[in-house]
Amino acid sequence: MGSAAPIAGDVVLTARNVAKSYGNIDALKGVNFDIRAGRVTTLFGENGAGKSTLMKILSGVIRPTSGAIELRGEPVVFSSSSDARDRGISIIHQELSLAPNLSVRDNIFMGREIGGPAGIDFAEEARQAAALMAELEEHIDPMTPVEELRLGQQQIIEIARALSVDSRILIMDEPTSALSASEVEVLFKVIRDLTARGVAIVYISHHLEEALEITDYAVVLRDGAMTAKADRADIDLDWIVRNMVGEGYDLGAPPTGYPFGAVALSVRGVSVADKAGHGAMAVDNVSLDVRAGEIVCIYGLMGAGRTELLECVFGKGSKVSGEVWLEGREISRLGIAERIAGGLALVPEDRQRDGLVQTMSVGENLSLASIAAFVKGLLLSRPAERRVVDDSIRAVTVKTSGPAAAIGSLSGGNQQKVVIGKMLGTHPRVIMLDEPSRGIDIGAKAEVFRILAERARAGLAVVFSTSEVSECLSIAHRVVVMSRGRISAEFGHDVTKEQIMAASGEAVAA
Amino acid sequence: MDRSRAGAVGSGFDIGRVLLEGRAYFALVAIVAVFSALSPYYLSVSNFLTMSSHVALFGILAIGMLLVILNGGIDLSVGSTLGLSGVIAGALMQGVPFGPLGVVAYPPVWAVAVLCCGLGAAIGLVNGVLVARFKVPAFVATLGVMYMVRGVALLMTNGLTYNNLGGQPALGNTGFDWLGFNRIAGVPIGIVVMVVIAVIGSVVLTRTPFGRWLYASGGNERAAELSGVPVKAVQVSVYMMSGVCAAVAGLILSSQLTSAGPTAGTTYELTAIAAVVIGGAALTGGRGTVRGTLLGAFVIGFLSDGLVIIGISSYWQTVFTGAVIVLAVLLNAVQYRGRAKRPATAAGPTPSPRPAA
Amino acid sequence: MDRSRAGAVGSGFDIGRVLLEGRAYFALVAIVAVFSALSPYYLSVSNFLTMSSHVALFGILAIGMLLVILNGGIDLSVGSTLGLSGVIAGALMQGVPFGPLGVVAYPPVWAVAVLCCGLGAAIGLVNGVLVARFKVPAFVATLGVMYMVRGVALLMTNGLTYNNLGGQPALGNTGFDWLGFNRIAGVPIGIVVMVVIAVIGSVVLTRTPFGRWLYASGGNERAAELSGVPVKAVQVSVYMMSGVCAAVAGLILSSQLTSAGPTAGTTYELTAIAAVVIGGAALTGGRGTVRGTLLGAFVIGFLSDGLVIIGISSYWQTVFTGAVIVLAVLLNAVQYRGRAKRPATAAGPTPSPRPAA
Amino acid sequence: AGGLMTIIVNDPSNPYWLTEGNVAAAEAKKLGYEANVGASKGDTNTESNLIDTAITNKSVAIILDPANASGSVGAVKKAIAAGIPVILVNAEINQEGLAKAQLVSNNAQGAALGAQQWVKDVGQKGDYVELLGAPSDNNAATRSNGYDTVLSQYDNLKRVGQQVGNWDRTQGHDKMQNLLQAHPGIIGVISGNDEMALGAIAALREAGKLSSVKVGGFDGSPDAVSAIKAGDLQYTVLQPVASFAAKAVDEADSFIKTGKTGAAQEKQLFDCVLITKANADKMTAPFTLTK
Ligand SMILES: Nc1ncnc2c1ncn2[C@@H]1O[C@H](COP(=O)(O)OP(=O)(O)OP(=O)(O)O)[C@@H](O)[C@H]1O
Ligand SMILES: Nc1ncnc2c1ncn2[C@@H]1O[C@H](COP(=O)(O)OP(=O)(O)OP(=O)(O)O)[C@@H](O)[C@H]1O
Ligand SMILES: O[C@@H]1[C@H](O)[C@H](O)CO[C@H]1O
Ligand SMILES: [Mg+2]
Ligand SMILES: [Mg+2]
Repeated sequence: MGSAAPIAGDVVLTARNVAKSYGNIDALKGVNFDIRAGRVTTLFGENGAGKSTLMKILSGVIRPTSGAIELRGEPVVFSSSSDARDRGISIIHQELSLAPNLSVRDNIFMGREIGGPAGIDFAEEARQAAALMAELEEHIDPMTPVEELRLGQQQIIEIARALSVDSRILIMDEPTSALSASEVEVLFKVIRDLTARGVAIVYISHHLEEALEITDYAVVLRDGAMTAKADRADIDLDWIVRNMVGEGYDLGAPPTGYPFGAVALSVRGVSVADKAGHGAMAVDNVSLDVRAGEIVCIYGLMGAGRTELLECVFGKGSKVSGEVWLEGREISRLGIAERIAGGLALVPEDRQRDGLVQTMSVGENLSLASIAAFVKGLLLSRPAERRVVDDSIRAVTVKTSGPAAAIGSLSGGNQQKVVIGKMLGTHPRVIMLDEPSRGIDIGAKAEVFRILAERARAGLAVVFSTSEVSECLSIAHRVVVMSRGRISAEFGHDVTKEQIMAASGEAVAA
Repeated sequence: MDRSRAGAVGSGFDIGRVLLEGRAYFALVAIVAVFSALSPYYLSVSNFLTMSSHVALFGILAIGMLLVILNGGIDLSVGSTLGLSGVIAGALMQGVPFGPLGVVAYPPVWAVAVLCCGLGAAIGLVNGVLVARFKVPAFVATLGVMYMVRGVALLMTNGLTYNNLGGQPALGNTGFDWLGFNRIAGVPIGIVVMVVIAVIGSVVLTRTPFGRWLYASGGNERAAELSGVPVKAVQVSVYMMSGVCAAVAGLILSSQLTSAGPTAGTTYELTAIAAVVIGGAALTGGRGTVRGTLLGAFVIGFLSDGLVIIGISSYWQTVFTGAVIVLAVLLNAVQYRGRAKRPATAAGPTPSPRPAA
Repeated sequence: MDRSRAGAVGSGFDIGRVLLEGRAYFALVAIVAVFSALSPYYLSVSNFLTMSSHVALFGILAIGMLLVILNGGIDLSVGSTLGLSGVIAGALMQGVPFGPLGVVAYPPVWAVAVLCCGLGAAIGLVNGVLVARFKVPAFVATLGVMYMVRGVALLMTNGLTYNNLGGQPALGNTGFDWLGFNRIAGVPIGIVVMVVIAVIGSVVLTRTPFGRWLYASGGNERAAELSGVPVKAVQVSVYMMSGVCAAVAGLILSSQLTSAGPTAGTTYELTAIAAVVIGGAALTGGRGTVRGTLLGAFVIGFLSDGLVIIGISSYWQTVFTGAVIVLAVLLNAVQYRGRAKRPATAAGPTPSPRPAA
Repeated sequence: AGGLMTIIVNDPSNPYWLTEGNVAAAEAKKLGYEANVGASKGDTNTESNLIDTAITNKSVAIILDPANASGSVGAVKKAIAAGIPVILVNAEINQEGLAKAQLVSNNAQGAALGAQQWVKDVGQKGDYVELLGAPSDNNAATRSNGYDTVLSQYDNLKRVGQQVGNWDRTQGHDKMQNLLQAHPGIIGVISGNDEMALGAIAALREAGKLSSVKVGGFDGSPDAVSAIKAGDLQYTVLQPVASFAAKAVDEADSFIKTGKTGAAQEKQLFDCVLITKANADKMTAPFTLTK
């Protein structure tokens, strides 16, 4: 780390004509990219545009196929991510990279232990970890095993780890995908502190409005090439979207012009115990009715209990009390398979962990939940399966080379569509989607909402959860706000952002 | 090998894949070529039948093992189950004292076979319940059961071996040696049984919902469960099937030997696992085929018989067995890496590892 | 057991956790109590020392195995390595023919010990490279190496046993039996060596960067790698350490027997794995302690020796060993589940009126 | 040459079986045959596979040390059915009329011999323990019965413990340590073979009891002979395996050439010889005593 701190606005790290290919796929096609001291440079782009690839190159995780990197004007070659870290560059990865079995302290300092007279100086590490938690306004004991933390808290630990390095260049690849608005605010405060001290920040997020709030320079990537860059002062949301996808976007509006049907899903007084204990209820006496054709959005902060509620309704996890009715039939005692057969579907929150079978092809993933539809006698009928799969691919517009393609070959958004397609393939009467837009780009998001609106019009009852207020204001007929396991308010589609946020218990952002 | 599995939906023709598959057969072809050159007796129909009937035993065990491994588990108890199955068959053939009257019942051979398979299923049930219900890691659960079952076999026989499994016409229980000695169209029954089990296994894996469930729950249990797959039932079933396969192998072995000893099958589980892995299955679950597994069993069997035929010392046999296991899997690894790079052609972000669960 | 790992600084006192830990010792206490009641000879210092010196062998293997298991691997080759180590020691003690002059060198005992440990490390290196570099699944890589090493030991000795390991004063190579025969303050050297290895292992695991790297790479390899942990080096090292532990165990065993046979240590790997798992480690990596592992080794050792002392048949010994493996791990599982469930019962539904936001 | 003779021993890592295989192979070569030595490692399935291979290889005769008295019958039948004469060595099978000959040590005689010497060395009064061989091997029971027949005549000799050591040195060692804990006052150990006896000796030495507890072995293995010379082992009972392994090959040769083994009976017992300090020097090769 240079002792002579560069002046704010100076370029400290540059990518010159950097290209990266995987086989015959060009993830990056000769990108020039500058990072400036004391400034936040934001990188926008669709899923698969190459954002993470570029960041991994700049932080030494992978080597570019061609092109050069300059650190304060000097050409450099990073041998590893720890090499880059030693030169003052640290990164928060898009995917969580924590060891669940280790404590917060051990995670923050793994790979760069603070030495003491007898091995590691644990006390000093714990002290620093506690200080970081305080800075991030998160009340987490440094000795807590990471596996006992919520996703959002784990993301905070990632951030803390990057901060602990005290680097001059800090790359944040979607640091807020699991954070609540108030936590994002804390993070932004920290970022402003850092930039004031001359630290250069790269920030990536699919939450465009949120990113605009912090950005100084905006750079847009598209298909591995840079399509635009500009000063914050010269741009707006529309500019970003236009450059990202080449057109305007619209998350849609609630479908209208048809009557809702009977109550399709009825949740009555459901309570679920909190996994982490401490005597709390993750879901506390929640009741909710959804009618056929209706779209209900559940908004809430991290840990509000949305995931627990939806999973419990679907029959996963243990309920403490309450009843679930599906089209007038009590299903509280049924297993997941029986609930699916009865017409209930869930698109889980974490598609990698709960949604996809990575060892199976796109087609096999799509047909997994609806096998019964193509069993002839005792055997699977290939033509029948093929039909089911082709229909699904068309219905949810999955971009793939074919049903035999490996699921890992799809972009995040298309993977999400596969999970949705899989559950729609069971011909549900009620579909619940847990944060269906997490980590997918704006185009894919609009696509997902369009599909849902279309299905609702055909009589499907839709429940989806989200952490983004703007999504509540899209296709939902009704917005339900959850806070600390309870429903704290319900609104029609004419609700405002401020009302929703107030009900969720979060301070309205400035 | 991994993707060829299901004759997957729309799996079109892929010349690269065919070549790679061919490569997996390379080891077997090489073995046959080398030994045919070294011994005039190796390359003959009768020797191939003999060797195949040796393979059959491990092949049957390995198919059961494959199911367990596809599920992400492992079954160390199959060798012991094989032994106990033989012992039980032996005991039943000697007659079962019945009630206080001193009546001895001699169950017919088909009943003996059914009872032994039932026993195998019961042992599998214990494994399955320990793993699925009580969350005991498969390695440990089946290790414990391995010892217990072996101990029971030893206790039952007091360490001795049952000898007269032929039965007596007067008692209506003849025919036990049929499994081991008869041939259908010149093919030993052991091979026929293996082929039947392989065909059934293959159909179950590729053409039934159960097969799809198995691959799915082995690939990602949570996702499978949320897709309505009865993951626990699947898990328990695979251990039961593995147990049945082991019991069948035990019947065949004791019928071939016309005797049943309590230590039969010791360490066979390792050979079965090796066959499955040489056949390209992943120990992490979700990947593997019956065809590959049989291939693995043949590689091991044809190698070890070949070494005996050319008269190599048993010590060298041990060394070669180890080397072939490592080499064959190394070959697979190279294969995977070659393939792992290819999907780039199809694009898409590599799936991120599971977040802290 | 899961969180107790690091003897972690500032982990605070938690009465619940202490009770649960105590429960893991329950099996051992129960074993000691039962056998003390059944035999007047069981509960005595001298018997405890004898049993502990039997345990030492497995304990040393198990500590090495623990390191590998923490990394998410497994090492099936330790039994063979133990055997080869003894054989090499035997060969060296008999003198090494040197050059064409017919000179025979008699390395001193310390050199023999160092060479054997080097050998263990080299075998571990092969395992480690296969696993880390060539991505061969640990189970298969070490299975292959297990056969190869055993084969080499058999070939080296041509099946015979080296007998005179005592050395001769004239040759300056006496003292080999010291390991097996001497006592320090009445404690057999084997136990002392185990304790030393355990203390070193424990310090390495809980107090050094290497230990943290090991837990980290066992918990999430990719995360560790991204954090700058040299995951490949860690992986290779653990196999090497396991190899060295096996070599040390081989030295102790052959010194105790004053002879070294090529089949020594057969199936010891299973006992070592069982000890590690009974000790609460997870086969998926990242969880486990030296203390737990030793506990596991003592449970197995005190049980099997107890069964011998009360004169139970070796068949029952087999049954009990299996049962204890399953039961002990079941106890662990219950423990985990207990922990997972506790909150729910403690919490109870606290219905509260729905407040309007 | 005269064709291939297949020799199947149990497990050559035991010097006894190693010698058996080596001697037989050497004798076969001397008579102009090729020889393959296989090892069943005590597994009847491996043994059966080896027999299959011998059939494939068109062996002219099979010299077999059966893995299991009952379990090897099927394998022998198979070879006979293929027209290959089988000569059994060392252990018997529980059916006569199959093998052309069964050449085994006179285990009962040897056990009696050993037990009598044991009483001389140990005395007629006190507690002792016994180490048993693998129960799948008839020899284990035969020897144990032989010991018992002699030792039970002495009212003041009491067998206080009995453990299976599976013919194995390490197991002999560990079981001996346990037995010592349970029975610290014993004065003697009688073992089913030399390997277990040598394990017991190591355990006794470590416990410092080698001078007060006497050990007797069985087999006449080279290691045992050196132990006798060193005074650690009192005696061993030599099984003339080197001679009957050669004799088995000779009989096979005779059968091939003449259709007769040349021996009067199928079962041929070879008397064992007691080896003590007095005649230990006369062991000239493994399991070979010169007169
Ligand atoms: N993996 C976990 N370990 C411990 N506790 C958990 C875990 N997941 C959820 N919880 C607890 O359950 C409660 C509800 O979490 P849930 O995941 O349902 O909330 P959510 O509204 O879906 O939030 P998000 O998905 O943004 O984290 C949380 O307060 C948390 O304490
Ligand atoms: N290891 C890899 N192997 C093959 N292709 C890869 C690999 N990593 C990335 N790619 C490809 O490179 C392209 C760019 O991916 P990258 O992860 O950089 O996108 P991104 O802009 O970060 O997208 P997202 O918003 O979804 O995170 C994609 O087409 C992706 O499929
Ligand atoms: O007779 C032999 C020897 O005693 C050997 O030591 C073990 O096996 C027996 O069959
Ligand atoms: Mg990305
Ligand atoms: Mg959630």
